[in-house]
Amino acid sequence: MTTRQWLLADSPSSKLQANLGRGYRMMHALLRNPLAVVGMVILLVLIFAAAFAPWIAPYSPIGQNLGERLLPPSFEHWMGTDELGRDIFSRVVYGARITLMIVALVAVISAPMGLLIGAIAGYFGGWTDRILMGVTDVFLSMPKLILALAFVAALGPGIENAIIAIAITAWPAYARIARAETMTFRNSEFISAMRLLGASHARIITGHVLPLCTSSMIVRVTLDMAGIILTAAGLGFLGLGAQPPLPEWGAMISRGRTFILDQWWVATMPGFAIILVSLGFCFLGDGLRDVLDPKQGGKS
Amino acid sequence: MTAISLRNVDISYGDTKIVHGATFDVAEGESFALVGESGSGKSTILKAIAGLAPEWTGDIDVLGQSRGHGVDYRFASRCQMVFQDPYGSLHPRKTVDSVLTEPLKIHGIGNRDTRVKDILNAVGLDQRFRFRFPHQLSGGQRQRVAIARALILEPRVMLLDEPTSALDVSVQAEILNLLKRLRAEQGLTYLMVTHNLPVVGFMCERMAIMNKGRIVEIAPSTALHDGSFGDPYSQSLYAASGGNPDLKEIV
Amino acid sequence: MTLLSVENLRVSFPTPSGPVEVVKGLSFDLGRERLGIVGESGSGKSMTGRAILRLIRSPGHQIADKMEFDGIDLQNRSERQMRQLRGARISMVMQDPKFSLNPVMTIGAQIAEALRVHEKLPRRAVRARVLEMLEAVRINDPERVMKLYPHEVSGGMGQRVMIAMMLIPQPDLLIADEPTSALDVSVQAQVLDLIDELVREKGMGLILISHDLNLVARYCDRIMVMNAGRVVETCAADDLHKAQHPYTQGLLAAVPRMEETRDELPVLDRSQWSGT
Amino acid sequence: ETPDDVLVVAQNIDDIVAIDPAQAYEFTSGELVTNLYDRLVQYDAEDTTTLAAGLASDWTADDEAKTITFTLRDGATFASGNEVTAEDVVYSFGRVIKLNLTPAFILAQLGWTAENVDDMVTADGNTVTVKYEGDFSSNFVLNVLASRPASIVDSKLVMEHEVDGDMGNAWLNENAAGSGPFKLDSYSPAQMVRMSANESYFNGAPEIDSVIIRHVAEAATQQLLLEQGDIDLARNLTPDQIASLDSEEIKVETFPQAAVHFLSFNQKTESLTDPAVWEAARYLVDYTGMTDTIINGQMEVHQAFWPKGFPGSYDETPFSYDPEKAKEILDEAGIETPITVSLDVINAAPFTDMAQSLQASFADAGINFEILPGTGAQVITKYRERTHQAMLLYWGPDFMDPHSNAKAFAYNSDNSDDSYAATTTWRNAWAVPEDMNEETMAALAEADAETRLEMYQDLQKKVQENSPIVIMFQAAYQVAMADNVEGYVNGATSDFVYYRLVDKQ
Amino acid sequence: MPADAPVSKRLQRSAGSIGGFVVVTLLTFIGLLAITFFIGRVVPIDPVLSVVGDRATQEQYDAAKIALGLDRPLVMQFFSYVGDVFQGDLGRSISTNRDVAADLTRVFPATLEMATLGIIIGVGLGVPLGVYAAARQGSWVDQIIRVFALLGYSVPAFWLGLVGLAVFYAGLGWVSGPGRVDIFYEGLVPARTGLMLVDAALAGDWDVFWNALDHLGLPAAILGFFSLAYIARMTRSFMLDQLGQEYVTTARVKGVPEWRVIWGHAFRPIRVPLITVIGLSYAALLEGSVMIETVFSWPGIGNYLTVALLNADMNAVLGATLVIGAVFILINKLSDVLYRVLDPRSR
Ligand SMILES: Nc1ncnc2c1ncn2[C@@H]1O[C@H](COP(=O)(O)OP(=O)(O)OP(=O)(O)O)[C@@H](O)[C@H]1O
Ligand SMILES: Nc1ncnc2c1ncn2[C@@H]1O[C@H](COP(=O)(O)OP(=O)(O)OP(=O)(O)O)[C@@H](O)[C@H]1O
Ligand SMILES: [Mg+2]
Ligand SMILES: [Mg+2]
Repeated sequence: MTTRQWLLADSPSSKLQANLGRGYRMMHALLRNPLAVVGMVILLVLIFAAAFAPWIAPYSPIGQNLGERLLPPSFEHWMGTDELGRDIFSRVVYGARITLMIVALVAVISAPMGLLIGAIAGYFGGWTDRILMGVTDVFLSMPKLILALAFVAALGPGIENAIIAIAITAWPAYARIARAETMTFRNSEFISAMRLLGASHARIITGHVLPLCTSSMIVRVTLDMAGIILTAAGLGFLGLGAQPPLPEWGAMISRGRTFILDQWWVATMPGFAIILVSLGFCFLGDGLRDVLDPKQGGKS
Repeated sequence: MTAISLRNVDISYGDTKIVHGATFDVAEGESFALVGESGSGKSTILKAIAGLAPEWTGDIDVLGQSRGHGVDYRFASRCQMVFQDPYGSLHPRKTVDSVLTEPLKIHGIGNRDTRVKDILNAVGLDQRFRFRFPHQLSGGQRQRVAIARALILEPRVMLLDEPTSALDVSVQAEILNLLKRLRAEQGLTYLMVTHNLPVVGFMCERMAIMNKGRIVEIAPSTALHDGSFGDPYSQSLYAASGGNPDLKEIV
Repeated sequence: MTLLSVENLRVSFPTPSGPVEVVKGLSFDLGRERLGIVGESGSGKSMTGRAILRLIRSPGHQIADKMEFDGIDLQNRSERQMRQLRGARISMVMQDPKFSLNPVMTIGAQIAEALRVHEKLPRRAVRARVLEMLEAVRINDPERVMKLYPHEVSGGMGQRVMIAMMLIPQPDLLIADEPTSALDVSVQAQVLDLIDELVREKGMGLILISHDLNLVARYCDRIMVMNAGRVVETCAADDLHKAQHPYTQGLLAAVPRMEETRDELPVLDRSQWSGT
Repeated sequence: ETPDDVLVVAQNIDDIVAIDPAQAYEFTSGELVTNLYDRLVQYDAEDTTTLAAGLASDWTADDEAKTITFTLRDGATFASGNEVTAEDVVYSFGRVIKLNLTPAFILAQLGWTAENVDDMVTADGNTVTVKYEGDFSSNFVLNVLASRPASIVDSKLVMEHEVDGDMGNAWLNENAAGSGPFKLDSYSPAQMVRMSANESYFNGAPEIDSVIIRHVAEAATQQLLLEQGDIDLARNLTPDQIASLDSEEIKVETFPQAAVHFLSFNQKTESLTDPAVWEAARYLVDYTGMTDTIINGQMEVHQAFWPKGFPGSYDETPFSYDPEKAKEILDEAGIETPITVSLDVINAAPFTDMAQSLQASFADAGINFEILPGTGAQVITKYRERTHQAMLLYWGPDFMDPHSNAKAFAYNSDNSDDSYAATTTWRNAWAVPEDMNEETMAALAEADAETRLEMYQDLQKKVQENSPIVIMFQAAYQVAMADNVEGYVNGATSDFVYYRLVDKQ
Repeated sequence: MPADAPVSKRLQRSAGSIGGFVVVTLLTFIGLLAITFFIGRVVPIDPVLSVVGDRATQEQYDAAKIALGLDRPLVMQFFSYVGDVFQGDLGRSISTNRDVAADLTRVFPATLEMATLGIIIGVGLGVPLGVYAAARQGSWVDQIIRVFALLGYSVPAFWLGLVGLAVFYAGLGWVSGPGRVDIFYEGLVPARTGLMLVDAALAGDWDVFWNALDHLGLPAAILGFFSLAYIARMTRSFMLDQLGQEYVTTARVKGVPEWRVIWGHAFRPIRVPLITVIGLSYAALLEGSVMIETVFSWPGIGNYLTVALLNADMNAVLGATLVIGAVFILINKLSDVLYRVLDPRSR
């Protein structure tokens, strides 16, 4: 029996096989979706760049050489150099690490936070719901970038604080989604059945409600990653993101924007990096939606 | 001893009262049917007994113990329920195995592997279904899983809410046979909701006929043979359900 | 005279493990008569109905050696030409009224639309026809119901609305897919009587899809029993209880009776057939 | 294309908080005040380095009696048409002191208080007598009276708009009541300022009919506008933008500025207290590397606190980038490296670039900076609380007298936490040696102009040699403008920006 | 609610729901204020310094601090602020020295105008594109629309703004540059609504009108692109959902022409969720145009808020947040109302 057959077995013989089989089927479906594949390739490149930055980057990301500033793209400097004579390509490569960190941390902080709050609100309903959603609405109705700005200002500069700030602004949307989703099945019979079996609320929420919300959450988070990268870039643009000389893409654009007319590459290269990675996430998210969430995406 | 006893039970959702003064007893080991039109409050009564419809007044006793208004942990091992919709009553992301082990985990019961195997045998599901997800099962198979889930805690009373109405006749027959066999083997008490009178004839000893939230009549299932119902509503239900000489000859 | 003639109809859907045929080489002829299609759930009844209208949805695919309606070759008609046929000459009562009616259009508008796409009629006349049709399907107070939205009517009313909508352009062939499953037993009879009347008076052809053997037996001339995409048996309605095929017999026997005395209901031995 | 009689300027003006001369303390508001108001004596557009007659046609100083008597010019009128009178002068000075808003301290140096100001400044016909208290020369006093808060406002007009005893403060923040070469047509914050020529200006009406200053925050946008000919003057271009301007129709003018840029070490940070660290730091700045590149044209190397080109400046630049020497110094003193400290910097070009350059060059000698960029307000907040470690900042004199900077860089009589002083020394917790404190005060009191300047040079030398303040650069200001713009004058501070002589051919 | 319920009871209920709505909205507002307020107070920027500048003496500093009321406990400050707000007093801005309310009536219309044109562009193009993509699911047109829409998610706004200016203004000269109108048109028409287009039209000054439109075009188009991205994407996904429904087949069975199936049947039910989507992206445009405002020197609320925040100008920050929050809540409620009008199921 080939691995493929084992994975696709109609009657798996263990939990592991069942779950792997499910994963395999999804992967398979994902791989047949051209956009999703493009997205995955982009993200793999990002991860690769982040992991092997020191080997890929031809120069140090922070090594200045004032004599070679603002050089246009050339064979030595693929993306040119910036105002301090640093190699932009190397900075973009190292910047992948920061971007990846932002993306990962925000996903780790705000998605679970929103998920939990939304699930609790949707599951219990009544006053719990009203209070939690009230808080969510308050956060939601605040201008996002401003909220992030305020938090960064309050916490002090630095990429970690920027990440926390973005995470704080990102959760309410997830809470809304998780709540809406929870509401659709809070009265469903499998939840009633669990209650009748004596399961506690905590057990039902963590064991039964959350797993059902996660797939649409994963889709949403992937799609939002573009927005998160852009928010981080926006903080950088307004000067409150990463501390110099960290090669954060948004800060790079921000610094390069005064050169946009004459040394276009300084702002444009990191701009392309942002667009590419954001697109990668979007493509993947779109593909994931088709795979994980067929009720939303039609049956393609 | 009575397994289930309702005295003057009124049930409401918010402002609207759905069930008015329901009173009946189900003896231990008996199979009792609740029949009536759609929307007459049959499921609501089951939910009240199970603790899923907490707004009620009156007395409900199960196995001699009076019921509280919510779901309760110990009650779980005495009384279980099977729902109408086999597609909605299983968690779409859980394998059969985890559906069946979870109640055991909740109640801290050991020896799970054997128990799951046994219960799958009991409901007539092959072991190869054990690690499938619900979408890999047919409606009948799902309903078997739901029944297995209800039985795994070895309850003595089962509440069955239209367990076969979503299934087609051939599968319905299988499930009905299974339920009947299980009752015989394990000495279970059934309280079963249905709107299908022939099913009552097959499964139950007695029935309560409901109309617009009230029990209009309690009759033995032998009444189905001759249509000897007292209440006019019961009679019309009987007639419309094919208890009608014209239709009989076809089958 | 044959109204519809189908030969070797196949409907397939692609799945991760290759295409799956859900209708496997179906052939039948239909005159101006009443044909019942029975079979368990998933046996391909609805797909057959849709295939006749060429409405199998996109990943799905249908082919047939021949599909002719009243001398018209359905297979080679363009989508536009098919549209002229649909509704006007062949129409189909969809299975589940809950999902088959547009939730944000009034019932009156939906029925009127069916008429309007095929006939140019003044507003008043349309309205009159709609009212008339609603009355015909035994809806009380049609004036009010016309203004209601699908969620405001019960499942049974929805089914009658669906029937009205499909009958209003006076088609030559009506495919009725479980038209009365949500109806109370008593209303069921009335509605089917209405359809019956049309068949008799106007010579309409009827394909009645159901899994209720009793019902089909009562209202049809001929019965086609399907299992797993294939016809297992065709017989005259009156001879249903004499059906030869074990599958048909199994289906018949599995229905509990009012004066049930059996301890166990006979079940289908599925191993005898391929499929589910 | 802009019309011939209108000058359109693109500038970032969102720093403006107040335009009332008694409150205005920002760069841009200083420019407005200069163009809208006059003072008794003032530096004027024709020569921004000599004190000239303003609303006073002449004056006599009596150093003994600590009194200066001014005679007002005849026929000077406010934009409202009211004549400028001695009472307006008395009112204006008293108003600043009584309102006691930020710039009030400049006038308060003269020993004026809300209680005594009415006695210290008195009117008599068309003369005004100004008395002062304190050990300083009348030259210093004249410089103070040429400063921004000493602008003369139209007392009648202002009093008409007084609300709740605010002496017209609220009204003057939206309007102007001066006698300057321009009158204010409209001002909307962070949007635009419109001024039109005062035809009856005593020194001759401006060449141009009106000036429109438009708020454009983005430098790149300013450049675009200028290149498209939609503006005549771009005020906030970066050196690199300036370098890349190649249009035939655009010219660039450079104006030396009085502001000095420095790196300072907070003495509350243990690792930064050793004078060897201070000295090493002076060799770790890549002075010319920066002035040749990132701040090319925007700053030049200058290592003393009083700017070059002004009397009393000390123009020696003994230090240059020499990491080896710095390491030697640190080794000799037995300083343990690496030292890691934070470096606060205003989050804008070119400061962040400068900070990164410092970061790189200091790292050579084992001094590691962690750069903390912040908004101006944020950095200042920290600075005032003395919670920073290293700081990259600049200082512009409040008025054009060396004392203004000597007090900030060479004087700190009480270094305790609760005796706040807005000086570079106190804010870096540097307890200035007693002899320097004394010398600063002595210089202030010195009557002989020549000796006085020598004393200031000596002070500068001392600060240059041994202080936790590394003065690196003196600013210059580059303004790009359409080729046909002539006569734009930009003096050493924002108080000296004049549109009066601008002409477009 | 049954139609035959006693009138008094119905009135009572709707009164209850209006009351409930007011209470909830009020609480949301106060929550909004509280969060903004407390964030503002922990920001390590000293508002007093923003007022008095960095050279002020200790006495001036102390006097200003008392004048601003910053010497009182935080909670007291908050309550007196909320008290003032309820009396319609948003306080004075530190950074512009004017009443916040006056500032807001100046800056908010600027943003409103830009965002409104943006959303019109976004809806006008996004909805048809989304519908078209869904109708052609899987075709190359669909793929192109999808990629185009996803680009809108991925491009940094400020970058696009700068590039747009460089290309369309500096390069091609197709549009006017930054700012709301050419400098010489500024102040020509009386500010009645604050919306330049409307004011110009009211004054009958069509030169100003066209000039303002010329200035508005590019930034609004860029904002429009971002909302288009979201709207087209959501439209496509909603449409796919509907096109998969049985009733669409029903319509086809009736012989309804394809365009009618799409616009007359499938599109109808999605109007409701679309309105929510549009409302949300409108709100997002209103609050999220900071970058575009910066690049285009647009004197809008985003810019105002940012500058205020960076100066710890809390009255201005709170006032602006309040306005944006109010708009958000308003849009939310409005889409609720439209929801009720358009979706019979919610009545
Ligand atoms: N959660 C609920 N909230 C309010 N009303 C409810 C709720 N659930 C059920 N009802 C109402 O209670 C009445 C009785 O419902 P119930 O489900 O008990 O009917 P039933 O007899 O089981 O009908 P069916 O045969 O259709 O299942 C119905 O009118 C229904 O609309
Ligand atoms: N889009 C699809 N992709 C794959 N298989 C499908 C699809 N649609 C329908 N099928 C399969 O086609 C088969 C026939 O379906 P059909 O709807 O014709 O059954 P039916 O006989 O009408 O059943 P019921 O009585 O439940 O209505 C079923 O097995 C179903 O699973
Ligand atoms: Mg029920
Ligand atoms: Mg079907």
